[in-house]
Amino acid sequence: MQIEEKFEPTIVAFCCNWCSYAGADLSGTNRLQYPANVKIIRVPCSCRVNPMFILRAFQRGADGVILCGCHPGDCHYTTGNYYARRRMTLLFSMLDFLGIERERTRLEWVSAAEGAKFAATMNDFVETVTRLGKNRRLEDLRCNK
Amino acid sequence: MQQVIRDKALSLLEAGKVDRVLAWKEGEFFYDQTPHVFKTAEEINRSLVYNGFSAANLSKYLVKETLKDGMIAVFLKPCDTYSFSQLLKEHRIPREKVWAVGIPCDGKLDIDRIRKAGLRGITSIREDGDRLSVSTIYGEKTVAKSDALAERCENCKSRKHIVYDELIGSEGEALDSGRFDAVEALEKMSPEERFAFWQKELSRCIRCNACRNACPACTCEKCVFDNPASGIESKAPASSFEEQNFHIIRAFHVVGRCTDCGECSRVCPQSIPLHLINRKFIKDINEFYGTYQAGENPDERAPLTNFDKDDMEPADAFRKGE
Amino acid sequence: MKKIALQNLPKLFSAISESKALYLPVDTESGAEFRLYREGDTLSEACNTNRSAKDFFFPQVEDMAEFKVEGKKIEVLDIRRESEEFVIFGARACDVKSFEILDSVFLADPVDTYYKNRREHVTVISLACNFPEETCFCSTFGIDAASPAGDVAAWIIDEELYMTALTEKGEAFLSAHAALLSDADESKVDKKKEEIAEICHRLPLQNLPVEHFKAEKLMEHFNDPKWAELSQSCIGCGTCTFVCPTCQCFDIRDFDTGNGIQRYRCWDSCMYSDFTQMAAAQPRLTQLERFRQRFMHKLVYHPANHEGTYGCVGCGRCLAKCPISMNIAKVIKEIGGEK
Amino acid sequence: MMQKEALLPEIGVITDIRIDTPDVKTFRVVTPDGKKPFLHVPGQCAMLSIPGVGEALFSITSSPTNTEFLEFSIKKCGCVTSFLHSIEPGQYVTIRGPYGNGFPVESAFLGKDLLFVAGGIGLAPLRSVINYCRHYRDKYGKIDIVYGSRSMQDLVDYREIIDEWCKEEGINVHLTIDREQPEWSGHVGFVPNFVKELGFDTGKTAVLCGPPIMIKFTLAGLQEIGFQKDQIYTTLEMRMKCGIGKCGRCNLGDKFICKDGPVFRFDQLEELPDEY
Repeated sequence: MQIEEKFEPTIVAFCCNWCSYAGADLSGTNRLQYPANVKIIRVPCSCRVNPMFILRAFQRGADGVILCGCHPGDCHYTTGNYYARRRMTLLFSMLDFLGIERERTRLEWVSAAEGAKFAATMNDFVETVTRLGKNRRLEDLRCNK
Repeated sequence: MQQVIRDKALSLLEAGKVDRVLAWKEGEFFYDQTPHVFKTAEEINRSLVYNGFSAANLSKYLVKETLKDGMIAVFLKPCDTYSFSQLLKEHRIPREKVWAVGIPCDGKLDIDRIRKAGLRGITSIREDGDRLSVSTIYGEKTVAKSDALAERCENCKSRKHIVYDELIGSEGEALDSGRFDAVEALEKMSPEERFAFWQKELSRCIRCNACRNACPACTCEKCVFDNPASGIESKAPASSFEEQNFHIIRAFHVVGRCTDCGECSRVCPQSIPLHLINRKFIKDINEFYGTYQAGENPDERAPLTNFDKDDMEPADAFRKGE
Repeated sequence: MKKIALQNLPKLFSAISESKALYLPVDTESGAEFRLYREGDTLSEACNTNRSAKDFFFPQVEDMAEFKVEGKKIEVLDIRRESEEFVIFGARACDVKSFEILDSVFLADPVDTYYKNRREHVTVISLACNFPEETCFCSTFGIDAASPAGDVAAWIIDEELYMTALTEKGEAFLSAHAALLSDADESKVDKKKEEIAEICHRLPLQNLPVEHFKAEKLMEHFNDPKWAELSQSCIGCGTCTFVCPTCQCFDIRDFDTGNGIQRYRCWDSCMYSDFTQMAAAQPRLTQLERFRQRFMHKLVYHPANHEGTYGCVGCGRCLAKCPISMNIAKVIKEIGGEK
Repeated sequence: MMQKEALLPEIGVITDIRIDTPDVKTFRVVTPDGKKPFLHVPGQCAMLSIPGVGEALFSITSSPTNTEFLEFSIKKCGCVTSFLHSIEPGQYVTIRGPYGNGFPVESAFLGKDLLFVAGGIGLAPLRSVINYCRHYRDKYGKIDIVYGSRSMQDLVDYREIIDEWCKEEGINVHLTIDREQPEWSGHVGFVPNFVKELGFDTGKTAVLCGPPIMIKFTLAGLQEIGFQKDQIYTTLEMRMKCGIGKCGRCNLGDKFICKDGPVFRFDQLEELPDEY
């Protein structure tokens, strides 16, 4: 008999160095649990994230990609997250247009003080993506061997 | 109209106002015109053409041509002036080196649509009012002009010339086109259907780069897809991901700069409706951040180099669609 | 000579596809394309498919080898597999001729085994062109649209398909499906050939002047001042090279899959600026040189190396597909021609 | 079992890396069981690759008379070469070859007085043929070597030149550098002028290799002092992917540099487009 393995998604979280990355740190020091599926990539600002980063993450096996930045108005570089918000809004909408499940992408604002929010967001996102199953629509078969 | 344009080109050249004239050159058949830089009156009288198949948008050639010495005259259809204006805005063309002549356009024809109507061996085409008389190896046929119109012209967004030095004919108006209808139809589908649709379309891509190289907004000196150091340079559609990646990123790079001139779909040898991807971005921008037409207003900030503190969140954008 | 009623073709197709993979041109929304036969598919009447038939032997992307890298050590894995037997049904005379040109490159010593592997496992059923297009100029290169080469040549006449074997493989093919075929005489086919020849005679581009493209005139043609004018509006895309049945340039690249390196080859185009780009130099700096290379290669260099066989078969795909309608027919007429 | 595929490479191991100049290193390559990967003719090339980084063509700098290993002198220049410069001995690479025609050492060169003119890394392909001629000394006449570089530090194989070539009878080595240096007592000046100053006997067969500008002026200089084009050889380089005349990029007229070259005589080159 074959035992069905529980699907464990791979989640890539791009975290702004000044807030969400510290938020992730805080959730760790506060011993708040969030799944190990989340791989954090630290970026200097949410605005640093190029649409290509998101696509590449999917290509390389991510099942969901989340971008975390400072709350609007709190950007370390004053306006970076405003630009990031526009870009991601358009990109996510385009991915949806091409038929890629919209739940696989997310943008969240997490400050350095919001350790709990970080953990909660990640828990929720992992759960959502687990429900969706493996990313099949934006995968690169060559990377699956 | 062809004679009027020839005369205009000749007079500009003879008066010494310009040194070269950028227009369309006659081909072997009626429909296969090549963009060409005319340097002599003799050349203009022999082979400058303007008719229903003078479809190529000439504005991108100005980027290269204005690097050379001297003035160049260019003939621009209404939609071409949007591209021209956008290129001026991006400082890709020095305005003082170009003499832009606006010319009227009542829609360009698509030879593929005529072929699809079952006409083979087309050797010449004559425009007779709203009908086309087509000579083929297998006899004479007629086609309604409206059945041969290019998609972008069926859904023409504007007959207005944005920038010009002089205008031939009278000024048109921006039109209320149904250009977003096809995008809306896709939006109404389920994600599964949309995915299947794009798989079918994009899997035909042969990565010939015609869309990129013809696009008046794609004027980077070195494209990210040609740069090995970018890490995403892949020359071939080696996997379905590569196809998606190329077209998403290419469209994203021209967000807010794409004037919806439709060259990408016109030149695609595999007839992929690439304009739908660009139009989706345009439609989203209009809905999320207010109506914006690239190329229309040289002083306006582009949507991606601008922001509003109360912009919507990606999640709200999805909700809005429902 | 054998024949089969067109209405019975589906039976023949099913019979072929039982033992071998069958590919045939099928009409799609975007034009005719070769594809694997599925129940219900019908043979397209289009003169040409969008993509050429070179894909069968020289696909756009092909994996060549894999490498396992561990520290300083590397292991090479040969991933070649014997190709399955397959049938191409309905290739036109020009495409069939292109196989010969590709052979002269890929089967020349040292043999390209990736190509040879597929080439050896194919049976080609060619189909005469009943309705040549205005873009066709195969007769320029001595190709007869009415008598295509291949293993079996076929003609559609009235409501019947006539077939004759040209090779042993072709004989085997016809005898394997003998139950569905009946004997036929050649008179109708001869008449059809005349008909097609008459149409070809009326084609606007038939018999372009190519005789002067000789090795002796290599430098003369190379230095022709007309190249500048011809190439000036070329946008440097790869459309002509990718739809061309004889363009065979390729690139070899590595892809890091995350658990090994995949070495693949893919079509490349001499029209691209990075084609000859080296770390320290670029011998073909402008589009003029790249444009000239493509046509010089087809019209002068290739024949100089292959007993006068031109690297073009006159299928007309580039005429129909070029974004700016600059093409080999215009080049032939301009370079060294009477104009 | 399928037929052997020319494009499938073999494994090579880098056993020794010698630093020649600030930007040139010489790599010694053997098979994993310590043998020489293949036999070659002076002037031929081989494809070296690091999977994931790229593949590139290099001329073999060791002489065919060396039975133990192959050597490649490589200047740090692009992607593959930069990676090669970063590795340590013991690194595996992939290797395939040999490719190209090589120098006519067993035909046109026999019995001739030879003049080698090299600039910078251009010595790499010539080192193979020079050492071959030294090995079969009695087959060839007098040997003259003119070699120049930007500076003393940029002279590739300096030790071998001083310790071996200079001391051998019948070999005249003429070194030059572009700009004066305090520790340099030899000639200063560019190679083409130096060749003209030295004024060689026009009965010699000349071989040029170096940057295009050096080749151009040295060729003119040699012709000025009476050399004919059919006495002068050079070796070309061009971007290559396959090495066997199929991928199309090193096509030059009706020739493929990888197959019909890289060694050409100047009277042959005259009949080819100058896209190299």
